[in-house]
Amino acid sequence: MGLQSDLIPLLAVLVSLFAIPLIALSSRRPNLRESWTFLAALIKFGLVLSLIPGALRGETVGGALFDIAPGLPFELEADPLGVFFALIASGLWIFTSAYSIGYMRGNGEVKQTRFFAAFAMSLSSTIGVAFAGNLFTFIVFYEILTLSTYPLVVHKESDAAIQAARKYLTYTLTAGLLLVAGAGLLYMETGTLDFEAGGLSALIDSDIASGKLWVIFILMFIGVGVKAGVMPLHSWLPSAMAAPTPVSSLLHAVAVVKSGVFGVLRVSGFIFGFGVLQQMGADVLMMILSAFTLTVASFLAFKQDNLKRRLAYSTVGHLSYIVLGVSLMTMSGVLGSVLHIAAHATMKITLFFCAGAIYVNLHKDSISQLDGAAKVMPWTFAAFTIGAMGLTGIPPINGFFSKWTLALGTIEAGQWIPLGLLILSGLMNAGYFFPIVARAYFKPGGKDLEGHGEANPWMVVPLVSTAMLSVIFGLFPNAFVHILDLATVIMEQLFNVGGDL
Amino acid sequence: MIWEFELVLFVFLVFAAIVALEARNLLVSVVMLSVFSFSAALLFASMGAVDVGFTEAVVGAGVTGILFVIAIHKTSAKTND
Amino acid sequence: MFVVSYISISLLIVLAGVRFKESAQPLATFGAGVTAVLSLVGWIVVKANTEAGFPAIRYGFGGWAPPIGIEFVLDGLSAFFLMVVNGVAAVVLWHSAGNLDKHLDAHPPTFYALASLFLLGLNGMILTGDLFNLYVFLEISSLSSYALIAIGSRQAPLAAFRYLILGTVGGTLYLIGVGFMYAMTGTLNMIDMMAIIPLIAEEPAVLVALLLMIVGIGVKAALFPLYGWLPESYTQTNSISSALIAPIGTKVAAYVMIRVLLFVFGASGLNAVWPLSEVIAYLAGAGILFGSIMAILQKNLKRMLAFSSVSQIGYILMGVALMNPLAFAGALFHVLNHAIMKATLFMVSSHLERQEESVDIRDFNDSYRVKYPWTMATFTLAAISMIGLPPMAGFFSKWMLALGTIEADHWVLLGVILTSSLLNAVYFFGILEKVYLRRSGQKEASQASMNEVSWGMRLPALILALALLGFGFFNVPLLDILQTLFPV
Amino acid sequence: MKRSFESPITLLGARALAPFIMMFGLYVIFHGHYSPGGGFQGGALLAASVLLMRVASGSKTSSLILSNAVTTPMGVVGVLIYFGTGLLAMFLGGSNFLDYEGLPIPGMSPFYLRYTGILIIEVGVGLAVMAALVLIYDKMADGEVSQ
Amino acid sequence: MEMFLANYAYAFTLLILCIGLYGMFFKRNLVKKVIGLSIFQAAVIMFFVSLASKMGGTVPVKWDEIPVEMIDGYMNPLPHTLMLTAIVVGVATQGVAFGLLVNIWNRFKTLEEDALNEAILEDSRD
Repeated sequence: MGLQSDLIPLLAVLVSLFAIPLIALSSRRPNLRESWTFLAALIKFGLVLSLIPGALRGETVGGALFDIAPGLPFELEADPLGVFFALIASGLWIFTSAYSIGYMRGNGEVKQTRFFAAFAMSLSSTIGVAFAGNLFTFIVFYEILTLSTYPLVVHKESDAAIQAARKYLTYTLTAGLLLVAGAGLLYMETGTLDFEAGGLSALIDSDIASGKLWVIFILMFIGVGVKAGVMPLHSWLPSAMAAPTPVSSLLHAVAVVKSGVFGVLRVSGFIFGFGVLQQMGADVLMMILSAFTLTVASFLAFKQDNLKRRLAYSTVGHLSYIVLGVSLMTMSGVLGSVLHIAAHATMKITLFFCAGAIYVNLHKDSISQLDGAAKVMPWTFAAFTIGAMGLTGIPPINGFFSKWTLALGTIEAGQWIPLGLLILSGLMNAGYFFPIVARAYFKPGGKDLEGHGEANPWMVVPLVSTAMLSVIFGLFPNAFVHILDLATVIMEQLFNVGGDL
Repeated sequence: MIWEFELVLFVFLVFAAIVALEARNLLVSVVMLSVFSFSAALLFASMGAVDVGFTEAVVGAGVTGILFVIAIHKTSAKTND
Repeated sequence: MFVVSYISISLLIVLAGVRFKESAQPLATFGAGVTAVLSLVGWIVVKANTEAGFPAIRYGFGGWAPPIGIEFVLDGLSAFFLMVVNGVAAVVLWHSAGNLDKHLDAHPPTFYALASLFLLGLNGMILTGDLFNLYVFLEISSLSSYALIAIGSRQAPLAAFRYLILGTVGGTLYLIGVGFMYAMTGTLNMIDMMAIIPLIAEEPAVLVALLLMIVGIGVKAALFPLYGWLPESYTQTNSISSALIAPIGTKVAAYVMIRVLLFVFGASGLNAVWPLSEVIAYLAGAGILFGSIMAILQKNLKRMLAFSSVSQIGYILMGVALMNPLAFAGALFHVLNHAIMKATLFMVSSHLERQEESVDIRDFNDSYRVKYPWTMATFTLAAISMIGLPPMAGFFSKWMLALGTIEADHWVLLGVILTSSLLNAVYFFGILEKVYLRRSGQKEASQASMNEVSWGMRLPALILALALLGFGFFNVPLLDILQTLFPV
Repeated sequence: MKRSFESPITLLGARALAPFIMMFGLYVIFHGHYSPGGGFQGGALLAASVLLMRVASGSKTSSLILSNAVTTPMGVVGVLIYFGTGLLAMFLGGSNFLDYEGLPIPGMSPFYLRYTGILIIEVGVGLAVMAALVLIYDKMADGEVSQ
Repeated sequence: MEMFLANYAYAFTLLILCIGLYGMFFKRNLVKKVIGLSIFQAAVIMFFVSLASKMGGTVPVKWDEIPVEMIDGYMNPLPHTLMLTAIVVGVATQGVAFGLLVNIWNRFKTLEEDALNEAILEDSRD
């Protein structure tokens, strides 16, 4: 590959960074400002798209740019996993941009310039996280992501928002520091922090005491696990729902939390390697934590009346599906995880979009107030139903597909308890989503619904499109962007096998 | 180097230092400090450091003393400790 | 050879510049700027020399051979410190031009004479190759800093007086230590002494001398239990002095610590009898935590920054005491970072003090965002670097320090570094929240209008803050060199 | 000085003593390079004699000896003599800073050059020290210590 | 006796040093603190001078009866010259201290530590 394509990962990171000054400068003219956002999103998506053919061939594009710390290069590499993640993040940014225009204006929010600028910044760092070629670069972008999401979480500037943002910052900064400490320990032991499919050969070959290995693993797992919402560390996520809905939808369903689970994948698959983890017995720890999380989170989701909080707990649960899949360390399990990253992203973003549309249009955020709302907002609730069905795991939506693969993984690994919990949690998903749908469709609406129609097209079109995407990817997993093929390539790299699944 | 002489000077130095610190009237303190400096100068000279003694006599006993007096006149000469 | 003479000339420019009563500020700034450029030249020459395998540049005054005469030594370490000190000082003095009218009741020539004398002392401390001469320069810089600190609020002279008492004790203890070393080795020259120390390292007198010197310099460097003078001094003095003294004053004391402990005594000499380096490392660790916690409790921005200095000095001394190249490079890099960060933050506090008459954190509110957009942007950059988040420079020095603690197997200290980063985040984000977020009971930002200080003040602060970003991205060449400076 | 310690006896004593102290100071300065003493001690002695007059007779009379306004320039001149000699030796003589042998005085052997060089330096130091000490006194006495 | 003769100077120096330190840290009057400082510095000078002094040595001034080559006949002049500098530094320190004292007096009208602390407390109460 030539020089130009080597620069694509860097450009993909920089695009939205360049958009920030433009956004800031055009703060007086909202239309111009939003078109910058749009333009950046489209260019970014195009750049990521251009990487797909290479990634499908299993190639890695990009490389070290310069040393950012002694012995540690600043490395942006688009390997298949990175492209996969970047694809989801940048693709959904386009929809979110459109949606946030509708949401922010419809809601009459203040400080919109700051909002869009911080949004572009966090997308930049998400792509950076995706393309980071070594753990150090990963950490750098991971921390920038933390910082740039802070203004978004705190956007409303209410006391609740400030509290939530503080909580968010405390959790994620601590996690970042532990990650740094873990990286430091690892670096001193092995002298490298590069990501290597199947685990660092320097680590596998070395004879580190298992106690030290455990320390490193725990530090790193907490570091990435906080953003992935693993159970004892999850509580920032429901609080962060104080943020405006576009933020919740893209960042807390896609970018931030997914960079957490992405980090789990990177740490376990590309740093330690599954072999080492199984030898250590760390997979059991991960499995117990994630299985616990997905069960308890589903229970907690039942109790929430606030729609966004219920979605948040559902997110916590679904993130644990992914971690669980990784912890199985079998091919189907990990494949299921990777696919669920994509599936959950499209479905959960739909649900959040719907929640936002309902909030802007009807000023309702509690589930108990939604009686009969489907009659005034048919499109929104149709999309919501699709998303809910997908998360429950009903075919032909893509959620079914990934869950099925996950279940196969548990069988393959011979882990029956996780399988049981998986099924149980699927049922519980149904249990907490369908009452909402049923309420909206079948209960008679109150008087306050009169005079309200469907939401602004700026919001409806994105949410319907993402719902459509879920269905399309469920039916044709290789449509447009070859999600399944990409995931297969990733598996080949991780498990070092050739050929089909 | 007459060590008996030095010993006497040392005792005198300690005495002067204590009085300088304990006197209630700061002017007494300053005078005792000058005495202290002058004894120290003698001691230096007797130890063979003629020029140090010389300087100490001029500076420590002379100029510093004057500066102390001025400072005290600018402020207050009484103290409780 | 000629480099050192250049530097001594530049010192003369500083000294001579201030004597002309008119236009003291431009002259002083010019002097500091020339010195900064010269130290950059010196750094480059030393680097070239080291690569070519030449030893450090030594310059004997009066043509006397080093053991008798006084000599100046320019090696990598001193070149680095010269660069940091003079560079930051030049920017601070440039910045002070816009602030003169408000904050100096004394007439400017006196002030700039003192400031230049202060810089002269610091430069001398860095360059000298002689322990006694170091004491003289130490006192020159200390005396001028007492006077600089005394210009300020009502309590400033008292703070300065207390600093004077403590500082003089520190300096004198150092001098006694030097006396012991002289009695033991018969030389005052650092390079000569370095050769003799391994032979006598276990003598009790050497231990006493070492302890005295550590305590003496520790006072100046605000090593943990000896930091007492620092917070009051930085809080009460005027904002120009605090911006000048806080970033570089303690750094040079840290330099002396490095020079004496690592270069003169060396690791073996230092730990010959007691594991003193461990003691210093843990004291520094205690200082880091103590400083951070005290900083959280403060209501006054300047006092908060002062306590934060106590904690940041802890990082530097800890890196020195860990005795490995990684931590050493981290400490030196932190010297650079902290000098820039503290200068920036104190400049910001001077902007606020100038416009608002108060630096009480409780008074900060949403309107500051509108009134001082540039100042606050600068503050944010410096604060993020202070917390140690990538890609700001502060992260990389902490990274190196963390690697150093791992290398030395000091897990507790690793924990200290991590904890204090969080504590830093607590107090800096507390301010950022106040400034950028509207809370109930706060003034409406919409009622405020832009009330920014002049560009002459905004620009230097902004340049320093951006320098932090630059050093963050391109730290590797510097860190590589700094690692090689560690004495084997 | 607002409050002088005026009394005829002190004034007489001071006036009798001051010239001798001053003379001795000069002697110390000029013999500093081969006997105990030198610029600093000599300067301090000169200052002491001036201060004696100041204390004894008040600033009006004593400023006849050394006026208040002269002290600062005098100190500057002293410092400049010191550095000037050093720099002259460095630039014109081509040797190190303060290397007296490099002083550009024609027709002098290096041995005498060193003598002369030290002497010049001592005079500079003496001037500076005297000026500085008197300056401190004046500032304090005027209550102008505003640093 | 030998022991005493060899070391009594150091013992006295240490004693004076401690007196000076006591004055600086335990006296509540600021002028007393400066006096303590002065004593403290004098003690350090004394320490250096006694370091250099030698039994049987003479003043380090060239004297024709003892040729320069007989180094034992002279005392070491280097500490002496250093102490001259130290005295200068001491005077300068005291000069600055006086300046500060007068300034403090002008602002607070007291030089007693306790009264000053009270005044500061009052300031911060406003």
